[in-house]
Amino acid sequence: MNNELFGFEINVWFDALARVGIIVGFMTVTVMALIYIERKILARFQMRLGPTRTGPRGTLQSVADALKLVGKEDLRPRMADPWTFELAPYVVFVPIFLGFVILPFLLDWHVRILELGLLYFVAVSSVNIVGWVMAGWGSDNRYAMIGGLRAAAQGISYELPLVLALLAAAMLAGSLNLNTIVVAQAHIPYIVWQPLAFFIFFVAALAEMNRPPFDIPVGESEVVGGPFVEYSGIRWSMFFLAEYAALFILALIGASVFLGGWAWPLGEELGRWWQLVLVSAKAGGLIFLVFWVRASVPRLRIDQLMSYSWKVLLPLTFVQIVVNGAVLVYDWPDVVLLATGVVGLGFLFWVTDRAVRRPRPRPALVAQSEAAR
Amino acid sequence: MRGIAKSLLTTLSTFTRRPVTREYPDVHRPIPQRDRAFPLLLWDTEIDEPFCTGCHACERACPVECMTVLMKDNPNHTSQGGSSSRRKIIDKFWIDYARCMRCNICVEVCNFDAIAMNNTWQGHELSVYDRSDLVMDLQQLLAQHRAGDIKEWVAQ
Amino acid sequence: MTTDETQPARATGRGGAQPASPPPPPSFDDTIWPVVDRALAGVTATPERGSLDLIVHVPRDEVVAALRALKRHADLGFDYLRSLTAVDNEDEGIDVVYHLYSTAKRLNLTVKATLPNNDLRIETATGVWRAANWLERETAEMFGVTFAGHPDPRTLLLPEDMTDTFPLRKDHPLAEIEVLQGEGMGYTAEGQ
Amino acid sequence: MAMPRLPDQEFETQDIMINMGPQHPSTHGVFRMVLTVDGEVVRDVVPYVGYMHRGAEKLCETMDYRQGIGYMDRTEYLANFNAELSYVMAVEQLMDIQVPERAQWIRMILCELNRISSHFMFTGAFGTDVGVFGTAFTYSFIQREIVQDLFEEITGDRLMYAYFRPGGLAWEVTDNFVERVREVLTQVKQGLKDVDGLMTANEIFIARTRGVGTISTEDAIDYGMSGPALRASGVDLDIRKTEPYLYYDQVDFDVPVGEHGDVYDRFLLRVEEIRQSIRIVEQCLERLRPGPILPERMPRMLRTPPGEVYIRTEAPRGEYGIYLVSKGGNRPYRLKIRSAGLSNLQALKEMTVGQYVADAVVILGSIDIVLCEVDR
Amino acid sequence: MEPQSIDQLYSNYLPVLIATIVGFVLVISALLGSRLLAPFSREREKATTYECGMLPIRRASTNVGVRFYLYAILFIIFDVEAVFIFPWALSFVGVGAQAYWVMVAFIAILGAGLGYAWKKGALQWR
Repeated sequence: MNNELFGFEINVWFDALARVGIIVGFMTVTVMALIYIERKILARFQMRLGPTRTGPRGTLQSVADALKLVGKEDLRPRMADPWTFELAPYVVFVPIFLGFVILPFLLDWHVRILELGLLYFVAVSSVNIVGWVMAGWGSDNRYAMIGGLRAAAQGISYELPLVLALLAAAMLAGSLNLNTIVVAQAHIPYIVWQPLAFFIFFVAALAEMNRPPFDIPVGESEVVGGPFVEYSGIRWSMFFLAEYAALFILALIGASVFLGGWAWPLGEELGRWWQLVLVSAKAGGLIFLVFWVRASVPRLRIDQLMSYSWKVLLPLTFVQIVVNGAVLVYDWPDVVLLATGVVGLGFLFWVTDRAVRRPRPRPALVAQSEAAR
Repeated sequence: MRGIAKSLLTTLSTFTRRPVTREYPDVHRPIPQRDRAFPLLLWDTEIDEPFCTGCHACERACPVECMTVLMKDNPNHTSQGGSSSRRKIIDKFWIDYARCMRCNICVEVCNFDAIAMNNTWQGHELSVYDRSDLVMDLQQLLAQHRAGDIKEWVAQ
Repeated sequence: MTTDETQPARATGRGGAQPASPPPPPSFDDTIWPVVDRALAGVTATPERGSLDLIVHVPRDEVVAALRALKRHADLGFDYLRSLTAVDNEDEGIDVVYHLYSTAKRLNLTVKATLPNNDLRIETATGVWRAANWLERETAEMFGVTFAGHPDPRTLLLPEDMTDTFPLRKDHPLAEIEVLQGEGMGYTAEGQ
Repeated sequence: MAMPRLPDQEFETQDIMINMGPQHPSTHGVFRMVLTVDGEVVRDVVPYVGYMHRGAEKLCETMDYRQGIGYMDRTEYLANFNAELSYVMAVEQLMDIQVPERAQWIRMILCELNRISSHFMFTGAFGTDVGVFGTAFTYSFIQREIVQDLFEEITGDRLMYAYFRPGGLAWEVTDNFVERVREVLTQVKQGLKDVDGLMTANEIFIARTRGVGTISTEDAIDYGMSGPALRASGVDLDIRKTEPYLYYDQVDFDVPVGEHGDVYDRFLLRVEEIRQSIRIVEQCLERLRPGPILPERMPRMLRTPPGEVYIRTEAPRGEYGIYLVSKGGNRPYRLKIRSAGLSNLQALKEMTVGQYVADAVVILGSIDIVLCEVDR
Repeated sequence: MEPQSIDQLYSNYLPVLIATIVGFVLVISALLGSRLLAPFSREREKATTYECGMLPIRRASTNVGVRFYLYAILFIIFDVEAVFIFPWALSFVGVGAQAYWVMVAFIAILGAGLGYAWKKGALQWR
């Protein structure tokens, strides 16, 4: 049994190994690039320059950081639980890394397109919550403990909207195979038919990645880094690596499932390079959005975050799934999807506004030209 | 959501603005002329000796006691055949820049206008590895004005 | 009753807006003293003309009663404790000084109680204003005044074990300044 | 098989003590509070201050009046002009010095600009507290920097100005002072728009701040709070209005007062105060006339007659009071600094207990403490 | 979906196995690299827990009041539900309207459960 890689027939083991090897290199470079890009973009949002010192325009900053982290002392607190503390980086990193296996980079380049790709992704990626809890509990640190518990609560709560929002899109394609989903959007991406699901996916993805405004587990101003407050050096960088790898994976999944991956808008008969451009533009746009949101919004509080997931997002995903089912079963026109999506999104925004602007009026500032004497 | 949208637009508008960062070692901040860095002694170029007579006025007025002043008889005084009208002159002068709080009082109490805080020299780039390196002696305190590196600005 | 009593004194602070008024006559009719006097019935209070505010001297045993009366009095209503501190008058004992303010009537008043050096005890004012809590803790640690009945008599600014010396007393010396120059720098070795 | 018997307490949850500070990113200096936390809810909070205590009062008692000015800067390093003002006003009051009109107007301009820069420091740090990654901070600091640059041009120092003197000012302002101030004001207005747009209407920001850390009017007064923290609770106590000093009675400005006493009100109030300060400065600029900046006859050595005075001014954080006791001579016999931060901080427990851990940080930020001022 | 041969499955999921191994190897090699390059000290002070500069008072791992266990229970319920929905979502079009309404009923029951939990205050984070 043989497989084909770049036109060469090779053994399936070597094929798999080679592809995973390419992914390793790709991931490392991407993560470093993402860190650099994030710093630059955030800096521009804040009218700063960002890294400028290392290499031309600071491009080697990530390399320098990585070298520094490798050279840093790797400390383990005396009171920490050795096994959980030492194993947590693996449990955080490996599941994220596994997510790379199913990514549909291009039409004909991917590690493997699994028939149950989306399910596989969902199953694998949620494991890393365990790693966060392990890191939090194992450190024997109160901040880490609180951060780990928060990570667990947040992770499980946003897992459901994320999964169901992806499922809503997969229903339309009738497949969990990511390539099939991309091909199904050859002309119109699902973001058009499923704006609500896309929004929910985006929000839930932010929460899964512990990105602002959902960076509660790692909230710098409260729990000082959360679960990995006790980690240093290379062990800490594993969390960082996982975080940015997750950012990339989720952006690519979002780009594939809702934005049409390498296909839309020019159809699928494209050269490899055009596909590359399209897929990077879409994933890059999502990543930029993540950075943009990071620069603009404050952090939610844990109870608000949980309420938002359970009381707002989750019921709406159910509604979306039911509507999708009805449309598919009774062959209603697709416009119904768009309409319900827009209505649902409007409802979601309205609920959010209502929840925030509670009945109480906006505090009026009593201006007095002459203070009562 | 409207508020979040407003936030996003605000950040987007600043995204397009020019960064305010100055790349420090390459680009220096323009220092206002009045910037009082650290106290320095002035050099009387006409007679070629310091203005300071070592009268201890600044030493007494210094709130943080960062100065040490010692005076001596001026060998250049007219009575000794020299050209100076100063009977006494500064012998030793130390200022601990690490302790100086830049309050300008020494300048205000000086009767001879011998000390100034308006230099444009190294005043804000004084990083050293040893705190005792920040203790300046007479030669170091005089060197800047002697070399003409100080832009004059006298308060009042 | 308005802020009239502060007017003549404040004018000088306003710098040139009005000529400085001559020192006020030793009568207290134009101040809030009559009202304060009535409020402090039963307390031996001595008024004094302060620079801005009226100062009332109260015996230390009656201080809290007086403060409470001042807070409760309808025409005064000193519900706001601006500041609470002490002054070490060396041989004459330690004054505990309360600066009061009335948010409703916009009045100021200074209340003073003198404690003899051999018995630095005074009743706590935390029952009157909760604001007194930390201020009394600070005064206690800085001057060694004991506020009887204070709910939380720990040190505030000073280390917890620093209870034997009282920094703001006049007999407490300043620390020596560490010298990195002059003789310390080898002046003598250089020779003169 | 019988279940193994567990001790009764085995499943009892315990409150954990979280120690925040002195080295914590959001305690605004070296402040320490120990939170007793049940899950995520704060059950008790014990604040510890004093890490920055340097004995400024004692130091000032050992040095003459002019030397003390520099120490005032260091007690309140975000509102130095306000701190200096209280101090020099106390000395002027005791010595009965009349300050020339021009000096007073300049003092007012500088104090209000200082209020602007201080409130910008608040918006920046507070933005970080609620979790805006750095954006609020840089927005605010850019504005603060602009004001700071102006101060440096005038006084010669970026932070520790030591510019006010009993009787007036140390030296005349720069020639282009008026134009520069106007320029700074235009920039600040733009910056305020940014900060406002970033935070004020943001739903997440509102969700995090509204109804959090509420303190009632009575409690706020009872705790001796002052400044914006007090006014947010609905007390219109602003010393600039109630006991005008400088020429505050000659300019037109509003005192914003909150209604709910929560964190959101405190934030809005400070933003509004920036606007009012801009208004005051604009009026001051119009009334600034050439003239002397020190009285004609100033003694070379400042000596006060015996007496005592309690001067209070409205600093950005609240009432900055100087209680100055003189027994004659050239140095204060007793100098007490009434710090707004210390009194405001007392109410922390009242505001925090029953809130979430994340709120504790926001509440602390909303008080806007300066630890150097609290500890002196 | 046509049934896959075992060989195909094997070929498809082999990279998953390899990626797992490679992932672990990556972390291990990074840790080894740091072991070689980074300094190590035996200083005990360094190994104290970070408590903002104060010495930790007690062990942190006490019985913390975890307030979200109700969420965790709900999560398990709903996650199982999601697992049920997955195969349904892919095949109900072929089965027809009946399958659709069955699943609507299923979701409705769960929705009612969520509503009940909401009303009972299980969604309150205290």
